[in-house]
Amino acid sequence: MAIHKQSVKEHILEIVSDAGEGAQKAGEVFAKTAARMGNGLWTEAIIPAEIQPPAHGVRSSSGIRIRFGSDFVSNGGDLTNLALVFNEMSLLSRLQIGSLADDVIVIIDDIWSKDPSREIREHYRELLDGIRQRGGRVVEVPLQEETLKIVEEPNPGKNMFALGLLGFVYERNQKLLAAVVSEAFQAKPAEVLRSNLKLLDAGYQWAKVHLDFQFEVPGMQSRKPMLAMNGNQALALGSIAAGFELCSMYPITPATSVSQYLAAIFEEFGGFVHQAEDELAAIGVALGANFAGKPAFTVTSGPGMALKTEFMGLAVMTEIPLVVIDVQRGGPSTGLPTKVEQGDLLSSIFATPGDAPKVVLAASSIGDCFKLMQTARRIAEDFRMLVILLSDANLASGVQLFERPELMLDEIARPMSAGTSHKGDLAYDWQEETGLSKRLIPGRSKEVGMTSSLNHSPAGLVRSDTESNELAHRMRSHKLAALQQALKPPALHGAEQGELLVVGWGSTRGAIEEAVDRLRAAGQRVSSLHLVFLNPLPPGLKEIFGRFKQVMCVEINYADAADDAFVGEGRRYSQLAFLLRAQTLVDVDCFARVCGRALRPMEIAEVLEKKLGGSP
Amino acid sequence: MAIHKQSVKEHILEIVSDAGEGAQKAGEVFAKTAARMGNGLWTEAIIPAEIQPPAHGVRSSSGIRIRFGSDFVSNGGDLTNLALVFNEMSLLSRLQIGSLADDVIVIIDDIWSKDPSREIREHYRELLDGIRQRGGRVVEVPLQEETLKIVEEPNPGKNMFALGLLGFVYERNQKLLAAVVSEAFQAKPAEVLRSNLKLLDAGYQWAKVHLDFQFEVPGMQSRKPMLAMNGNQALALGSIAAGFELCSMYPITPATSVSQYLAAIFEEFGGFVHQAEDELAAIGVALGANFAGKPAFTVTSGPGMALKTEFMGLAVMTEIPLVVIDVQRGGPSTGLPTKVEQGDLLSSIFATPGDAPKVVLAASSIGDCFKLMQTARRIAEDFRMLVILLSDANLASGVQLFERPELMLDEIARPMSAGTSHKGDLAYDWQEETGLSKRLIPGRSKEVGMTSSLNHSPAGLVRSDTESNELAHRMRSHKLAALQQALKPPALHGAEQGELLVVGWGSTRGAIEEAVDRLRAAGQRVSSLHLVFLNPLPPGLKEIFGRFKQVMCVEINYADAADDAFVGEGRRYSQLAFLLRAQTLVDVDCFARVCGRALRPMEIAEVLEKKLGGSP
Amino acid sequence: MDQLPIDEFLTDLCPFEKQLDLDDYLGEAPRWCQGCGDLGILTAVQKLLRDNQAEPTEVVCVSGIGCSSRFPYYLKAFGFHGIHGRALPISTGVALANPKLKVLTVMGDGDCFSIGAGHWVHAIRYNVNLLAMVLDNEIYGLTREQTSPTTPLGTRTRTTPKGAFLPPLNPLQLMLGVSNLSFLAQTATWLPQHLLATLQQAYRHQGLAFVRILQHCPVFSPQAFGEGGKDAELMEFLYHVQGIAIDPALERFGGRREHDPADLATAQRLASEREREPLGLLYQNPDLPSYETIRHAALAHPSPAEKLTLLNRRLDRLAPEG
Amino acid sequence: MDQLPIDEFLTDLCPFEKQLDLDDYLGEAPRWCQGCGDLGILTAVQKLLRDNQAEPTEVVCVSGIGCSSRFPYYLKAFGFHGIHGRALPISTGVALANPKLKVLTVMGDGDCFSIGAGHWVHAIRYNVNLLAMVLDNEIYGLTREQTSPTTPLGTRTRTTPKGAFLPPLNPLQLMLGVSNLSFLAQTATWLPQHLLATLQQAYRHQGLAFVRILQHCPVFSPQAFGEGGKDAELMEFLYHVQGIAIDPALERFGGRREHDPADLATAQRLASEREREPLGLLYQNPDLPSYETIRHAALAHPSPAEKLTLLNRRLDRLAPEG
Ligand SMILES: Cc1ncc(C[n+]2csc(CCOP(=O)(O)OP(=O)(O)O)c2C)c(N)n1
Ligand SMILES: Cc1ncc(C[n+]2csc(CCOP(=O)(O)OP(=O)(O)O)c2C)c(N)n1
Ligand code: SF4
Ligand code: SF4
Ligand SMILES: [Mg+2]
Ligand SMILES: [Mg+2]
Repeated sequence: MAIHKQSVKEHILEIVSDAGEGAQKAGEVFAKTAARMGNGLWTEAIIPAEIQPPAHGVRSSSGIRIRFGSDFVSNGGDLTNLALVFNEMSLLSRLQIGSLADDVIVIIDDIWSKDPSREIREHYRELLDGIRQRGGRVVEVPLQEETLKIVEEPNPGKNMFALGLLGFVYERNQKLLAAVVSEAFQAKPAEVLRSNLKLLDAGYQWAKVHLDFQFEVPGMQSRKPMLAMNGNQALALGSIAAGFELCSMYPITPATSVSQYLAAIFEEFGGFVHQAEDELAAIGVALGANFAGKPAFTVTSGPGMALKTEFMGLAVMTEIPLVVIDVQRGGPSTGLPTKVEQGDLLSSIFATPGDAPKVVLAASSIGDCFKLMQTARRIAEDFRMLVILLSDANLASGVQLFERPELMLDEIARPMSAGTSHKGDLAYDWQEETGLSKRLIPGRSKEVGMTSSLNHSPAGLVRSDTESNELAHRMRSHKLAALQQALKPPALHGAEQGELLVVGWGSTRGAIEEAVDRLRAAGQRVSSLHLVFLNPLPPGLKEIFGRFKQVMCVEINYADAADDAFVGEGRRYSQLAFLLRAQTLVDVDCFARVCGRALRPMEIAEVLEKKLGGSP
Repeated sequence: MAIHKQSVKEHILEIVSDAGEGAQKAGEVFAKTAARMGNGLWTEAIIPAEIQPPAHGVRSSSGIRIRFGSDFVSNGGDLTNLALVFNEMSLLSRLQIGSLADDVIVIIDDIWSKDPSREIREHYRELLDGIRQRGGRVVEVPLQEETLKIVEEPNPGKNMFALGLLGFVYERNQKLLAAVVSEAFQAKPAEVLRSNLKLLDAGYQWAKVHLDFQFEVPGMQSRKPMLAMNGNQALALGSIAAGFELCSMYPITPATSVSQYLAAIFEEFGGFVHQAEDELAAIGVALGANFAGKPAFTVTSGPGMALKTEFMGLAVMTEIPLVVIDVQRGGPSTGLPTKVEQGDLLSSIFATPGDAPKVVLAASSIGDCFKLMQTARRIAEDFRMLVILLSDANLASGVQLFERPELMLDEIARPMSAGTSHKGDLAYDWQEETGLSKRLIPGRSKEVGMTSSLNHSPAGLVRSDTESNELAHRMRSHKLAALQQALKPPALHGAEQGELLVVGWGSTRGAIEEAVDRLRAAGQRVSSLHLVFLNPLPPGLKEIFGRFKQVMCVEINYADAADDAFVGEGRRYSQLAFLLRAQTLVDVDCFARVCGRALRPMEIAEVLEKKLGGSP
Repeated sequence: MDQLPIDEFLTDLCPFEKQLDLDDYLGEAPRWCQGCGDLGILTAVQKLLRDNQAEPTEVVCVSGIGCSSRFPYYLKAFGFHGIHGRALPISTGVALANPKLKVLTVMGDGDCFSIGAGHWVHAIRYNVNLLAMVLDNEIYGLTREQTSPTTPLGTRTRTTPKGAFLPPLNPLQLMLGVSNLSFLAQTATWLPQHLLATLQQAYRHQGLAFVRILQHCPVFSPQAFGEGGKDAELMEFLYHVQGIAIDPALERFGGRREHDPADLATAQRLASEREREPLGLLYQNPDLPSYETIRHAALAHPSPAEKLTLLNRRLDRLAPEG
Repeated sequence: MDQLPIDEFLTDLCPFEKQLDLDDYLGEAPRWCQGCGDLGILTAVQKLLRDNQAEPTEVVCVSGIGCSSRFPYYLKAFGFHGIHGRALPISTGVALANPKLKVLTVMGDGDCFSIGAGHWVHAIRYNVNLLAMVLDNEIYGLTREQTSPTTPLGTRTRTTPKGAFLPPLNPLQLMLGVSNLSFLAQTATWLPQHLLATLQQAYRHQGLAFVRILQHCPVFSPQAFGEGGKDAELMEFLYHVQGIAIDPALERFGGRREHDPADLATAQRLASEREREPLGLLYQNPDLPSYETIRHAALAHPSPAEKLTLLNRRLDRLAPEG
């Protein structure tokens, strides 16, 4: 057969099956192989809400979405170019979500065309016709049939046949593919591995004979040392690199896996994971440990953040260093537990009753997840502050290939800021301007100290007079000012001035910058700014905003739409936009959606174009 | 003796003793008598942090501060004109707090001048000399000595002697005073009453012989029907007037007494108080009761609000009507449990992770506490929303004489919004624009309904797709917009335009308006605006602000001072100022203190004057 | 639903008694895993309601968060899928608001014994009238396999990859230590008749009827309870005239022991020695008044107009003249 | 402090052993009410630390919120006045962080049994090495007289002006139902020697030693415990060689009963029958490993450089080449 071979700079591939059929596994092997072949990479897990939902339904789909290319990949990208689906309901689920490109290539098991149920047969046909009508291409393959020639049970098994097939389509190094499969089945009996390798090869061979197209996706040129992992792994490993010794947690999606990664390896580093009875106890144990000199953090998501509110206030009041990670998910309340949202920015800053200054940081990439654990710990200890580090469901399970960070002996070995230890030292010996002070740590200090949730004097004793309450408030607030003064103004992506400035935070960075790059390439005067420090905000924002005609935030959270006819002057802004408006008095607009998925560069570009007044 | 008699429009009186000596009791009787004599009235309790702190210390003082006059009194006023103190440490505590006017009259028990301890004798002298040097007058009286002539134990007892003495000083109707004392000792043995009345008279007689000054404070002219009570009583009685049937709570200062007042009388109205095991359970029970059709509220203060955060998110998500009262106290954390602060505004609006639109109201007077319970319930039920009603420690224990509200049968009898009851009705049948819908109530509705903390469809079923998540968010948000559109622009106190607009909320109203009145009387172009609706904000603010050259918030919470040299561009604004800046983009300034006490008209006037650039 | 032969002629206001059958209690199609023990509990509850001819609009099923807490979606009744650990306070509110409603509270072991532990203890003490079920699979299911308080020592889970560190909490023993306990039973998902019989007795109980249901979870704790009841040595059925009737067919699932549910001390011993898991009624005190009964009994029932008068009278006392 | 005769010549780095005496444990002057039982507990704890020559900088006293929770201010040691109900999680963190510290946890009955109930149950199960004291006055003191879980039925308080609605929680009975319980004793504030002896034994225990202290509060619950121990009929001292020694002078405060603290079943019975309040050691299991021991035993102790190598190796596995 004549093979149409096409070289592309990147491709987005989805592999989707019913839960339990192994599409995810196949995808992980494919992604690992791509990384080894030098491709830039971003993968997203497709996870059903239930453990094992009933088979053959839209809400049962499980799988993976892989964007890989010849450049560094910073986000999940736009629409899917090729989807390998195990059945027509999996296909439907992806159509409903709108993830498939019009010219998508759909590879599907043709067994459903012969299904005993007429309903299924018709639905299958209908869906495939639809794909063709949109301009897509359908490739029907005997996935199950061929698999059954090799093994007795099709599940799992089909997934390896599918993987072999994709190996052919994307010209993967077959040996390498087999090697990665072997690694993946290391722990399984040799026999299992053998049949899987057989299936892999069968898929490849079948494709070679029956398929007439191939894509070449060359690897990156520069080959700096790289790592591939997801954001939760990065938080876990980053916590070790930062010298943490205790992770105190209560399980909650999508945060739990941070602690699970740690549980498997932390002890060899001298650290451990404590699963508490609830989120209040989890943060309480972390706070108590930090108080007594062991670097500890807690990790949770929205509902858990809500439960930690009172303890966060205690951390602020007692000036015990504490890092709290919030892997954000869809809210409010239980909301969308497995989906992404950037909905906890304002609650992170303002949840605690009274005035409770704290630091809020947000990771904007997998690499940030790793690195910011060190930043967070240093600030927490040097400033005796609560630091909330925001990540989200997108980063949590998105695997990215990123530059390998250099480890620093100083950080991994950093003892908890030794505190002070002279007799007579005070528990809160605030520096007059900065509010900074050194701690007294039990068992290390020569002086005892009193730590209190009540308003207190520098000696830690209860005081209820106006002066001491005003002093303590000012000292806690000045620490934020001191930190802000130490921060650099944020760097712009794009030119230093122009028509439109896009401001973002968190996991949207890659998509925003890609959209900006596209528009700039098309001649538009747009730049972007991505904030890692959300509280305090970095200095210079008002000045920067002044260099652009318009400023607009792009976020994955709720805002009343600008063109919502029903909403009057009380328009509710997206969370960062609200903050920036209050702080800079600039009329910051916003584009925000609670879409439960990553924003696509494409949709951002479209919004920006509209804001700019059409194409240039 | 020639008696110097002076007629004054108002006076501020303090009676302060060690805890347990009965100054508070004496003050309450005095205040009640004043009210009966037609005086406008505002009293503040002086409460030590411990139950029975060690005697004779600054932190042991207990007592009352009474502002009474010939006009309606809206706040605690400025400095104290006359202080009757039982010992020199009580006096010192008031000096430290800065509450005494320079020309204060101090009436003090002279027994300390003869104390065996030289230290005490000297301290006593020193303090009294200090008072005289400031321009004050000292009147030493044999409080304990005279008391012991009548009873064997001076405590309590001195307090009634002191009351009698004050009866003379303020020309109180002696019969009336005796009658109010009799009411106060109703429950006690007749003998106790008898000796107290004897002491009262003795005090009066002693004064008549030994004192050479009297003040006349005439009553008000207009005699509309009035009530005297504190804010927590008003909340309790207001809840009955609003038709509530359940108060579910966990004790916390200064909120507990709302439920204590109710506990004593609620059952006769068919309602009851449920003391739960913690704040989470307290709100959970209230939510469950509202869900099942019984109007319920919960009441707490800062730390309790923190603990209710997750449940408040659930209320928003499930659209179960719920009223939460927050009687604010000093924060953060345990903070200043018995002192006032307006520190929970931003946490009330933003604490819940994700987007959780809710209504936030604040009472600005004791009358508001009564009335807003009805407002809160109506909004909660008609809009299916969470309504947070803010009060504070000042209102909680401040007794005011205010116009008696008219009770409405409609409100007291209002059944929980009946909901819908046709077969096939949906749990969330949102109106397209307003987001409003009718509830299905178990046991009343003909159709079952599903209520879920997960994102849900109009039928209440779990949905995780983009469209349904965006729809549900929009519907919840539109309810706020719908409410905002129904609100009137707030009325100005003072002229409709001018140089400076002061914006406030909560218990500072009286003091702000009094300050504004003084400045206006002096020719300054200043007005004020007091917000009851904080979320949504009422319409028209930007337009109103535009009519003034400067806008400034006055609040009892933390802000970096405008002249704080250390703080750079990241100045942290007071809570309302922050909100108004974000919403209106007007450069709203702020004067805010965490002083743990009511702001005085005097200090506000001073700040405003400075802002206006000196006196006119 | 099997329709009565005259149904099609009648409006909703039908004066004839309409027999409710199983179909009337079917909610959404369950989305639990194949073989999940929760399915059997759902069936049992549907039968229970059918047998008692409970009107779905008068039944409120409240849950927390977890696999088990998806229960209300699958039952046709008023459902409230709440937040993790807080099903009992919500249920208490419902029962206090309207004692006529039948409240079913469904929780997981993590939900009730871990994050909900404080409410658990106090709900038992309050003794509100509701039927509380813990679907105990000795694991966190929905979050995919972390230890719960009932996870056996040494069990490998994702947060304890080298094995759980602590001996499990014994929920029966603990509950038998809470004052004002009024009803406690244990049953299991692989014993449908026993499960139904236990729920029947709990349903009839006035006060808080607590039923711990040993729940087979083939995905994350397949080995629990002797692989879901396969080991008869591990179980023991309690029998008594006041207890749960035991079908002779049950004998292959466990031993038998006579136990008087009025005997708290023996119940405590049985629970704490834990030689075998006791199945059946451990304790019942039919005489304890339930909390909402106590509270409602003290209430006056004034008419709105009377309320107005009463309140005005209260205000009079606060008037200066008063 | 009585100074050694050579103190004035020595620096802080003194090689001589310095005897710590009572003054070394005095914090701020206590601000409790006159006659408050908490005062006696403070004295007992100060003696306890003196007797054990505990270095104040190595003692951490953690509390919640309440009258009782003001304790840390009055003791010279590291103090942590936390938030209501959460003293146990904070204490657990301290003990996990540095097992060499001596952790004293002070709670009120509301603090521990009501809002802190979930942590209470789980702390006992975790069995962290700390000495936990509940100062139980059967009332909410600091907030001025609301019912606590241990308030007797019918007691008038400000939230129950017509009397408490429920029988009180029996904390001993409940704790005896928690698995992994390692030490449980009860004593009272009007029995200073017994109080001290009990704390001594608790102090020596490895694991969580829980002591409930019946606390006289003359202001809000003067009638509790037979007016603070005046009724000998209400109390019973437990004695045993392994238990708390009983001074013969105590006989006027209550009866005597032999009780082996290894015997859980009898302890349960004693606690639940509650004919008399048992004073002394109810249960002790000296063999249970404490949680921090278990956790720390599993830890490697790599040097920083080794950590770096190990972490680099972990990263290698995530490198595409790896
Ligand atoms: C406040 C909060 N914390 C944590 C979670 C995450 N979470 C959901 S279910 C669950 C535990 C599930 O275990 P279990 O209660 O035993 O129920 P099962 O799934 O086994 O039926 C957890 C920790 C949550 N949703 N909310
Ligand atoms: C979260 C929170 N809820 C409520 C309170 C108010 N509060 C302070 S102490 C206390 C109870 C005190 O009773 P108890 O624990 O028995 O201690 P006691 O004062 O009797 O020693 C309460 C409810 C609080 N400070 N924080
Ligand atoms: S994971 Fe276990 S408990 Fe959850 S649905 Fe599946 S089988 Fe049932
Ligand atoms: S109120 Fe009671 S417990 Fe509190 S200090 Fe006074 S006597 Fe002690
Ligand atoms: Mg479970
Ligand atoms: Mg107490």
